Amino acid sequence: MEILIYGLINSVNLALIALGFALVYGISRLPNFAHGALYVVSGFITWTFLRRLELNYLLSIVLALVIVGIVGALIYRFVLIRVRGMAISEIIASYAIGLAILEGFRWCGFKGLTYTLPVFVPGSVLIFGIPVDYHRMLVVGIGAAIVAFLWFFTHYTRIGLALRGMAQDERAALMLGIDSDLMAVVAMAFGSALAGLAAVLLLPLGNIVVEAGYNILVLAISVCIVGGLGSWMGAVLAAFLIGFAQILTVVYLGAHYQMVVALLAIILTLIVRPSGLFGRQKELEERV
Amino acid sequence: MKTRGMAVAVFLLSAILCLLPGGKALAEKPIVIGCPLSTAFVYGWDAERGIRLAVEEINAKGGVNVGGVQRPFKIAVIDTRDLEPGVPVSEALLAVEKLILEKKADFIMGGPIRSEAGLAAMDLLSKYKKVSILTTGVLTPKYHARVAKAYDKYKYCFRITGEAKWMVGGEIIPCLLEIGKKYNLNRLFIMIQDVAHARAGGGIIAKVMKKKGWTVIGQPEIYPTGSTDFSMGLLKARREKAQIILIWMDMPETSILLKQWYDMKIPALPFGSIISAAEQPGFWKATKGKGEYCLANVVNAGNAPSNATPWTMKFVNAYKKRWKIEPEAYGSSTSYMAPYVLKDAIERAGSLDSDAVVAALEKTDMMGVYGRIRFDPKSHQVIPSLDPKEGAVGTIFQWQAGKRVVVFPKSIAVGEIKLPPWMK
Amino acid sequence: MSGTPILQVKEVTKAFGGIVALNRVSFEVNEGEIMGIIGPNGSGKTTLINCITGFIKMSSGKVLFKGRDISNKPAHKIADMGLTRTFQIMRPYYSLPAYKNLVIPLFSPRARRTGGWRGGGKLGDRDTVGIDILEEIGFERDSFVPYKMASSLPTGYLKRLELARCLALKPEIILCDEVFSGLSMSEIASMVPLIERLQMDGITLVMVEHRLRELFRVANRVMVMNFGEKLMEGTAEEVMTSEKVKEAYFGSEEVEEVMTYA
Amino acid sequence: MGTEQEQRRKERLDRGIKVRSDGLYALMSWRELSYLTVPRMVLIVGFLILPLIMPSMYWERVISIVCIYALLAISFDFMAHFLGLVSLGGAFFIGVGGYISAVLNHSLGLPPLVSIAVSTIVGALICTLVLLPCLPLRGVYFAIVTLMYPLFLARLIEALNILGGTDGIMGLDSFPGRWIEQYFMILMVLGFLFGMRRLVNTDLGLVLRAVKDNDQAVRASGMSITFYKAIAVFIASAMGCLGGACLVHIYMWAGISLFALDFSILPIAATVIGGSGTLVGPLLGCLILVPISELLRAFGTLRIVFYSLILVGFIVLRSEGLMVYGQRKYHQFERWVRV
Repeated sequence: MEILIYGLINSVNLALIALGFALVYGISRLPNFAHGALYVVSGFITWTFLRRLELNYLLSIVLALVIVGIVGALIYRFVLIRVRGMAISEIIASYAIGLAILEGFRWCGFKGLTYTLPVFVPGSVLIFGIPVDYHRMLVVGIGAAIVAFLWFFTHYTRIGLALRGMAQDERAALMLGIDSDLMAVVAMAFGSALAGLAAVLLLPLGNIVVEAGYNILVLAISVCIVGGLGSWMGAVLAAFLIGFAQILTVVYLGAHYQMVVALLAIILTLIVRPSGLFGRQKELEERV
Repeated sequence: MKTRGMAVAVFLLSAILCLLPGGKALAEKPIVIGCPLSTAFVYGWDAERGIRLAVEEINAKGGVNVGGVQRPFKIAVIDTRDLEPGVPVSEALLAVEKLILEKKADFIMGGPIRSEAGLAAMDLLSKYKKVSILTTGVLTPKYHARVAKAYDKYKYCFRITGEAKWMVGGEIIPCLLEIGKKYNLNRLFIMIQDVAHARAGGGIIAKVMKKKGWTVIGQPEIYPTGSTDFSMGLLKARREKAQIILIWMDMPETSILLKQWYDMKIPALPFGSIISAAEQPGFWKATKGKGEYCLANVVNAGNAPSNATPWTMKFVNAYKKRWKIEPEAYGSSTSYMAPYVLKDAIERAGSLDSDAVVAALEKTDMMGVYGRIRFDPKSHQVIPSLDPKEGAVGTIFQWQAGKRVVVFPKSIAVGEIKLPPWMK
Repeated sequence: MSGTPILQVKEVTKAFGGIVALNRVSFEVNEGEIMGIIGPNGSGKTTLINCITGFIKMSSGKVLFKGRDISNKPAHKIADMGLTRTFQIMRPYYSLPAYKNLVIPLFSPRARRTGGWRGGGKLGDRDTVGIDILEEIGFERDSFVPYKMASSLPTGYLKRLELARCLALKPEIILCDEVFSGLSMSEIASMVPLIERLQMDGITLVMVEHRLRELFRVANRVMVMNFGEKLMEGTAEEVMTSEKVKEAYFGSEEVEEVMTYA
Repeated sequence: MGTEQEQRRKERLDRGIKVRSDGLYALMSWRELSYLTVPRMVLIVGFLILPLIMPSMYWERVISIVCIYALLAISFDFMAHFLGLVSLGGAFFIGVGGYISAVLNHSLGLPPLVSIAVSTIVGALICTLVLLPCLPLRGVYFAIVTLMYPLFLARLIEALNILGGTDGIMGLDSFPGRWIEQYFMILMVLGFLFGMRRLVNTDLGLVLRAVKDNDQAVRASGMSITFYKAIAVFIASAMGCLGGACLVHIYMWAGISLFALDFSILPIAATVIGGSGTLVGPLLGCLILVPISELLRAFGTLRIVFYSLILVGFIVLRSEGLMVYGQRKYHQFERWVRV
């Protein structure tokens, strides 16, 4: 029974982490390797608002998300836009920016283990005899809400449809008068805000540490690859797949194989089906 | 025009040079101490503060008397980044070499912090014949075992901080037994990090406690570095009615573990043989009291306020005055003692020659911050004991109402071990 | 032209998801013969070539080359057996000069065995052999054309380069995918004698084409395809007069015109 | 309105001497001969003298690290520019090469130079076999797989606690002498550098370039692209494993931190700055980046910030890299021409 509950929680966590990355790649074909950095940075920004300026918790969260969204947009607008199309430069540029932000924050004093965010609702409750704390349940609820909102947003709003158009085929979207660069900036801002949201939800469980950025990036990539680069719905489903796989390995195989599972998932998926489980079939396009 | 400019430059340069040796007070060439520390981490900057405090105190009292000449200490700290994931150990070793070759360090202190870097540095130190006193980080018994095995190769390596074997045998197990007797608990659950010293320590504790009649639940749960979810392990502990959870992890995610333990109200006492998150004074404020009742081991006395020796509280107060915070990690008191031990050894040896200092260090016998400091002549490991008058004393404290209360060993205990209310 | 069939295609079918691109197409090509394949756009001509040469996996059916079953074998193995093809969208190596483009096929195991187009068993220096082949298919030898970068060559020369790539392997059969398309009248005029000379050298040709006038002048037999199925097969005259072909091409005047002319 | 103001534009022309000495092998005068050989000699002699003029032994160790990163950078540049396979797996090669050499030296007791040679070949074989299933992948996918392999192997060694687990293998013996170590590394780097430049112009090199340019055409010419990609990956991983093996013997230690990300990122930065496609460029990039990172060591983590900002700057401004710029300046001159 506990596998079910904590498997669900772990999967929602993975989905939240990977959603931002999947969205950005899905829409503008940009592997955003600064995802981990944006995640950690939003944690630190929220912390500064909360501790240094004593703003109320919700306000500091919203402000942090806005700032991270703007940072994401600026990164795209002034840096990544010039390297669009060259796969290697995109990866390196976004990774280097992420590195610069992370190490920059570490240099100006965000070191050590004393930076934490308070939990939304303290305390826990027993469900079928399994103690689950309120905060984690809240995270699952908010996660579900985000997925629903994203689905609604991409299906029924103008910007959402434009984003989906660009995801399908950038040139066709251009022909229909959708300004692909503007859309890419919106996508990047949205993706970074999602990374920030995931951070604000998950960081209160532990403390904000710069190293977390690297792990988060690896997890996000593993979920997006298994789900099929490009389809964020695929990423959500893959998050459940890997989430439960990790919990099962912890229970049956032994906790120390947990990280190995995520990495193995990436390598196997890429070899067997490069476009992932739900990604568009690119096989034909590559062959002839 | 060009040549004239050159002439002026040369004249100026020589003027500055001859002025330099004029100054009398700190005239003598300083003794350079190289400190390869990972300054972005609590173990790094804490050790640096300890060493800096000691050196400032020594220099204030006139420095070190080397064969009649008073010479001051001078610290050269380099960031080795060896605690950061994704950074090759060769980076740390390059830093050690930079200290030795470029900064002309006479002695190495603090040492690379991560165990694998510390072990790797041993070969380098023996190659350059530099005396090194390890004060933090490296706990693995392999370190002094290698010194004992190849004495003439590794004789330059000393370690002034406690090591895992004594910590387990001499402190953790007796403390567990004491808690067991006091509250008749005997069901132990072990959660360790996937690192060599944690695996070794966890394994030994499991074996010994089984012999002592305790029931150790299942195999030790091994968590890879960076895992962020411990729910399965804690639930297993709850289901199997574990009474004490032994935690051996020196990664930041331990705060996640403690918060989950508190939220789930797991009826078991968390006993941190190594639990990096819970060592710092800032831990209490960070977790809003969720770390209550957690026991943590800081390897040597002095890292938490206690009166092991008259010098302990003097050190704690001096540290608080200088750095505005209590000693944080388990490296601060040892790092503070190292310069003093070195000063004493140099003065006895009468010179900076490595072999002479090694011989002097082997005969060190000094009452320090955490008890009597003597080195085992064969393995250059500080001799530990439970009584401050006999040897280096460890410290296990418990978080009680926001304060770190030393509860073990009895000789320096300040308070009693308490159980969380939901365990009664 | 001996009558033995060199290439037999039996019941080849290919479906992409729901769409059936080829529906049980079968035909035979005899040695030394030129066979034309015509049909409106999207009738599966290129897919057929891709299936035969192993670039796409066939859903079902068999392909026999000189009696040996080569269905779904890897493309490079089929090419190594002498069954070469040109591409509808030309694929030269743009970053290399023209004569260096031929170094690659001459590097293949088949070229080393057979010594290349005129090598007769022993492969000389790849650059000179390359220039010889280029000269033979119409690159003026002493001009700087063979040394120009592939990216700066006009379409006519690129089409010839495709053919040269097949020749470098000393092929037994070449599947030409719209060799004439995109060429000016003068270029086509110079291409036709080249095709005839290849036939005299004993190479079998299967030509997928839209320009019927030139095809009918060289092709011994023609097959017509429509919506992935084989409509009919026969000599040029039979094809031109048959009603079915007219419907497929909805009575395009061109067929009329060719009738009067042939 | 502005019409009388004549438009001018810059025109680039090859220098006379370049045309004369380019391709025609009958070099008339010493001037033409020196025009071609001087830059190469400057590089070789300069690189050989470097250790001698270094102030302290520490800087010699920095040069060995430069050589290791240079090997990785050349292998990355070779794969990316001449094969189209973008590999973020520098750490993977270093790790495999390093561990094999450590095991050979530690358990079989082979002397360092022998264990380095053996581990280079065996390591390259293993890397090629492991990467074989990923060869058909393209662009981002291949990059991500090669990025994941080292992380995966590190976690595997950590979980299974093999090869010395997280403590790694210690007590390996170092190079016989200080100078042997130094010049062995330098000769290896120069050897591979000029070897690769010759390889690229041979027929095999052309085939590899053709695989990058248009692999379907290569398949149509009867050659299996995976086979040729495997050859190229073998050569590239041989360089990487050699680097790993030398690193292990320099520091007499091998552990999971050989799989650190730094070994993947820095060579790429060096290639981008040095100029990709010229094979000498990455070497220059390393010669610049590694010493800078040592000089900045005093600034602690700010060093990484500085590093990544340079990298982003070079990528974004898309300057084609020092070497390409240098070659252009060396071979051509510019003048204003009235339109």
